[in-house]
Amino acid sequence: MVLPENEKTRFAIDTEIVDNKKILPDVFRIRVHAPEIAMIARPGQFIHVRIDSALTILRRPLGVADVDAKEGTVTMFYRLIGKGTHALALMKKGDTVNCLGPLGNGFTLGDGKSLIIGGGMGLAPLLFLSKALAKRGEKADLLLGGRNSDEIFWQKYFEPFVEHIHITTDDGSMGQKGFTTDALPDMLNKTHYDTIYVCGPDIMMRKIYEIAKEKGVPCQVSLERRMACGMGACLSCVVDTNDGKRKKVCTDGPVFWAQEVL
Amino acid sequence: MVLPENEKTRFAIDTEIVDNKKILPDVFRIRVHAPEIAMIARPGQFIHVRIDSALTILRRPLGVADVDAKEGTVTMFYRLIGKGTHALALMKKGDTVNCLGPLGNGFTLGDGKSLIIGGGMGLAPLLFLSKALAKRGEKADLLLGGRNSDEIFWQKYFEPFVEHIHITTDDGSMGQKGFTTDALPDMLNKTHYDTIYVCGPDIMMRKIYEIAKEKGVPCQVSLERRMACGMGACLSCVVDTNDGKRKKVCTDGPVFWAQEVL
Amino acid sequence: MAMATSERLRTHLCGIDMASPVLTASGTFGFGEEFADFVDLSALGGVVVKGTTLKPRRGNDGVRMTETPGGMLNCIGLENPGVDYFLGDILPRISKYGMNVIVNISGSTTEEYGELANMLDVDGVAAIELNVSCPNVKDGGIIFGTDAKSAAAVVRSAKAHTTKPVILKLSPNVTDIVSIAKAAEEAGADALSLINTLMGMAIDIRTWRPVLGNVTGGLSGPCVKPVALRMVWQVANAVSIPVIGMGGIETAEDAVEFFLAGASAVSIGTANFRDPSVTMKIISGLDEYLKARGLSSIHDIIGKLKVGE
Amino acid sequence: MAMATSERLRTHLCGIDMASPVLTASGTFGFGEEFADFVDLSALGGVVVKGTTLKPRRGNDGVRMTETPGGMLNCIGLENPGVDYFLGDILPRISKYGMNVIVNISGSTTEEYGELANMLDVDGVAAIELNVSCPNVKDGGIIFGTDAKSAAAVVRSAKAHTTKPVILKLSPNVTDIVSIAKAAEEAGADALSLINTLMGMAIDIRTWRPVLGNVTGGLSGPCVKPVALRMVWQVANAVSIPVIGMGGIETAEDAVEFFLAGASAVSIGTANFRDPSVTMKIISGLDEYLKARGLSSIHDIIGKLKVGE
Ligand SMILES: Cc1cc2nc3c(=O)[nH]c(=O)nc-3n(C[C@H](O)[C@H](O)[C@H](O)COP(=O)(O)OP(=O)(O)OC[C@H]3O[C@@H](n4cnc5c(N)ncnc54)[C@H](O)[C@@H]3O)c2cc1C
Ligand SMILES: Cc1cc2nc3c(=O)[nH]c(=O)nc-3n(C[C@H](O)[C@H](O)[C@H](O)COP(=O)(O)OP(=O)(O)OC[C@H]3O[C@@H](n4cnc5c(N)ncnc54)[C@H](O)[C@@H]3O)c2cc1C
Ligand SMILES: Cc1cc2nc3c(=O)[nH]c(=O)nc-3n(C[C@H](O)[C@H](O)[C@H](O)COP(=O)(O)O)c2cc1C
Ligand SMILES: Cc1cc2nc3c(=O)[nH]c(=O)nc-3n(C[C@H](O)[C@H](O)[C@H](O)COP(=O)(O)O)c2cc1C
Ligand code: FES
Ligand code: FES
Repeated sequence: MVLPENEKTRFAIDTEIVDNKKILPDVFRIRVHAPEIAMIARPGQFIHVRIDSALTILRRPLGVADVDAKEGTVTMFYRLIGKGTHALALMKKGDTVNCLGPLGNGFTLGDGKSLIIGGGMGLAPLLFLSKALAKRGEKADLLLGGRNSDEIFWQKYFEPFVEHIHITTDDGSMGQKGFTTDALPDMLNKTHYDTIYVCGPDIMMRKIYEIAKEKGVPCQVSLERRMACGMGACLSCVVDTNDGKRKKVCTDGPVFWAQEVL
Repeated sequence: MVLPENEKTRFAIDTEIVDNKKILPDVFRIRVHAPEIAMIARPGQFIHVRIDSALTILRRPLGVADVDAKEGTVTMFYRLIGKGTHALALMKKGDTVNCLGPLGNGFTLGDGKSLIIGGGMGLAPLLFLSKALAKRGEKADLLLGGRNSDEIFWQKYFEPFVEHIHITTDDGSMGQKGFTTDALPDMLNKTHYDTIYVCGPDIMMRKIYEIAKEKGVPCQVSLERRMACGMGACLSCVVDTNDGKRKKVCTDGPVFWAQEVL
Repeated sequence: MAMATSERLRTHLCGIDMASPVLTASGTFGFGEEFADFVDLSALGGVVVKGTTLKPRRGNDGVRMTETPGGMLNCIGLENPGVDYFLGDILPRISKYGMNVIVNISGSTTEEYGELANMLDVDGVAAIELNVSCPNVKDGGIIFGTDAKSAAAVVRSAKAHTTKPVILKLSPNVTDIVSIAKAAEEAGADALSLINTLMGMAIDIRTWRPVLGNVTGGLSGPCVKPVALRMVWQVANAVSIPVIGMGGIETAEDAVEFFLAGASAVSIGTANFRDPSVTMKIISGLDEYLKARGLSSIHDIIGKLKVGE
Repeated sequence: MAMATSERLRTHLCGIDMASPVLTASGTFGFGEEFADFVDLSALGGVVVKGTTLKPRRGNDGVRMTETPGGMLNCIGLENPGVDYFLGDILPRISKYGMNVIVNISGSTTEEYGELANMLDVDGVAAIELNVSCPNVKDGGIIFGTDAKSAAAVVRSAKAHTTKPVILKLSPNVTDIVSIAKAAEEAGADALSLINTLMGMAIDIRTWRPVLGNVTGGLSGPCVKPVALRMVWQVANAVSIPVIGMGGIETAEDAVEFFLAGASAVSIGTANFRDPSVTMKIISGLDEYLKARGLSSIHDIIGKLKVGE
């Protein structure tokens, strides 16, 4: 049996880089021309990027931060970590990267009022989510955290799509001093949220979930694991589920209901 | 004991590419800024080039085709063969390659009238040689061979430095039809040469040597072997000598008196 | 993507009719269905599914994969849903793809290999591959794979309990792979596959801890190709049963090296992660290689390495 | 280039005073002098010179080297001018560099190792390394390196004939490297070095011939690092004599992994071809690594890998 083209849900395509911009000293935003992917990608999904100019064997997973279905572009943000991301940062408009995607399940978009919580590069997939929620009719609130004001550049991207933006920094250089988890209880007391969406460091997601659980607000989290195939075939990326089993972050996730995996 | 800087005979330096030009569909000329090397390189020596953008472990040896001691540049010609040379061809003015050199012994410049014989990329080191011979006072003659006229682009580079240029092509599309070895006997009958310098395919060098030996003309040949270190340390590159021993092409050569190795 | 099958590539391997001599390696290609967007599964010689055990297994904890120069280390540790689930749920589901399903099995005892072989003696299973070389679990067979006698015992146990062809997968972590290969042939193995992963390790110099949850892991990818090719050549020269060669194959050219060394088929593992349709490119590249040389069959190159003179 | 020596890196290895725990691997660094333009030879822990035999050897014919993904294959085959020439001509010449000269030796019999060890028991030789693992010559010792008993016999033979420290160099092409290491320790080896090259192969698909003149060759370079590191860790945990770790080390970070795994010193081979002054960079990188962590000695990281909890 051979899958007809129109039943395909994933593509591996050579894409042209539309732009690849330094946002912070160690954070870049890249846009690639990938119409097949832009057409069908959903918030929470990711792209497995092959960076041939790096001496890498494996692809690198990056969350979809935005798509423009008309232009056929997909936007991603990445932080410089190791050789893959450093090599990607050297690539220029017009260069080619092979993109495999869209991969993963994506967020389950609920009705009612949503709170989006992100830390670090976790904000990238949440940007696409905020846009989708806004399109559905009700803008979400955003709680975003970082170490200091230098790290906080996300507001301008989120502004069109969210209602309130609440910022925390570890050192108080911007917004409320402290962690997102310090700000959360108060926000939950003030506003009724139907769903919380979180992406960030494991420890942050765990604490957010604890607070949300207490208040009875359902919570979706987006996990990160090292991934080889990205398509559910190699079992590199599993997470323990609370029923004692294991799931694949690449295909069963990266988005899970918090109670399942935290 | 530590070698003082001024006693060094070899350097490993990051060099900037001055230009990197396509000469033929599969032949490039590259110039790099390497003043330390340009200052001391002699004809017949080579550079061991590290091409970091290729996924290569080892350097690639390329003959010195010219130097400009004032500008501090070194010129090399290369044919596209495998991943190293293909990656080098993609590099642009301003990019960096690490050059290790000058390596090897170089030609022994004799007095009197010289004949230079080259095939294919063997012409590259001979270009530098022709210039040196001209500087010493007596221009050499050049016999150059190729498969067809498309392959013959060397004349304009040699013209300033040699007296007569004799061309052979396998298909007769330029110069005399046949091999350099077909043209040689006649040339040796007509002109007295004190030394013959050859660089080209092994089989050509062998035949040239046979003819030269008959006429009693001493002959230097420049050999090619796969090289790892290029500095006499790994023994990857040995050649059988006629006294039953082995020599290293990278340090004892690449230039040998033909009777020693053919 | 429907591949035009080429008569040049059609082959038989211990009785299995194969559209091409290109298989996918256990543990790297799931159950095949994961790659249906990118691969015409019926154009493959077969899909060797993930290592299957009697009971479901959770595999190893912690980080399971890390990249290395020219390769990767994994310590998945045989996570799988168990043979019952495979037979009840997965096999019926994947049968629609028209591919040869070869089941890679691991046991903790010789008897378990027999039991598994027996349970898998069903329609829809083309052959059974005995994994006696998983370096990532203590009871996953590595003991059987590094000793000729135990390897032979496992083969006999499997052969006694199934009518399917039995393939023994050899470990490269041995002094003398040829003696194990010969013992397996004598014990009745229908084919041999090699290599499994080389045992390796990586350390995080910030935390002073092993990168992998299981401390050590199995090395695969292009970096192991020279070792794999050498072993395939040694083994193919020593046995008369067919050899399935694998280890670092990324291109049709790589595959040709394995055929020349004596492999009757090749298996593709890690390369699927880089390019999910790499097997299709290898198949068409092989066909072109043969065509360009006027050869009518892949058999014209198998074992044709010229040594000497 | 004169390197500032650092007290953090000064060490002793089986009685040899070393300016740093960074050596160069046999066969990749000639006799040291070839690198004098690029390396302060006295800043190294030692230079392990090319495999030396009783009689001069011509080595293998044909192509001796080829690149592979992340590494290279070589089949030099122990070409060397013989021990007499080494003692008479080379050793006096290189003594001016003030480096520890460790002589790597190969014999075809147990007795030959003893004879060589005896001849090399002279001033200017810091230690003797027994190469029982050269995969590239039939009589070059690989038989001794793949069997615990023979390895022990070679060690005993060498120890009986020299007062110099004796290092046994282990082959990675074995099922159980730990048993060989232990046998060597018991036989009196002063240190162990590992790994030698992995046996591999490459085929030219245009000519259908092996790329290398000797058909197979030894694999080295970054691609082998995970295997080398795993073996160093296994061996260092099993013996109490010092271990010299090598295999694919290119950077100070790579070297730190080997120290954490239990190596008392490291040796640099293939990386010298890419960057002739790589050893100097590794030495200063190691010093910086220690300094950044407030550590006063390389010994503070040796064997400090944390496993478990
Ligand atoms: C589903 C998913 C979505 C992601 N989205 C983003 C994003 O939008 N923006 C962003 O900056 N980062 C994102 N990451 C993390 C990103 O994949 C890693 O930072 C990146 O792979 C590091 O590669 P490197 O070559 O620079 O680093 P190296 O250290 O050289 O990587 C070595 C290996 O470790 C793996 N690795 C290292 N760090 C991580 C990590 N945190 N997660 C998974 N694998 C890792 C790499 O894949 C590679 O195999 C995401 C990860 C996952 C799993
Ligand atoms: C002393 C010397 C001088 C040379 N000068 C020139 C020159 O001026 N211009 C030029 O075009 N070429 C020259 N060559 C040949 C050139 O080095 C090779 O063409 C080049 O290394 C091929 O590299 P690659 O990565 O493109 O090919 P690959 O096929 O990818 O190379 C793979 C391996 O084979 C080796 N190799 C392949 N072909 C050769 C060869 N002919 N000689 C030596 N090693 C080889 C490479 O070094 C490498 O290790 C010279 C060779 C030597 C030894
Ligand atoms: C992630 C991963 C999981 C693997 N799981 C198995 C397995 O379950 N059973 C098995 O026999 N081999 C397993 N292998 C080994 C491969 O089947 C193959 O033998 C090896 O990876 C070498 O081939 P390659 O270099 O093409 O990947 C696994 C390899 C990888 C990379
Ligand atoms: C060209 C070459 C020649 C070698 N010759 C010898 C030798 O004579 N004796 C020996 O014990 N090891 C020899 N080796 C093995 C190295 O000493 C070292 O063990 C191996 O290359 C692994 O280290 P590396 O990856 O850093 O190169 C040689 C390696 C290479 C690459
Ligand atoms: S990355 Fe392969 S299963 Fe998830
Ligand atoms: S290339 Fe190493 S000795 Fe010549």
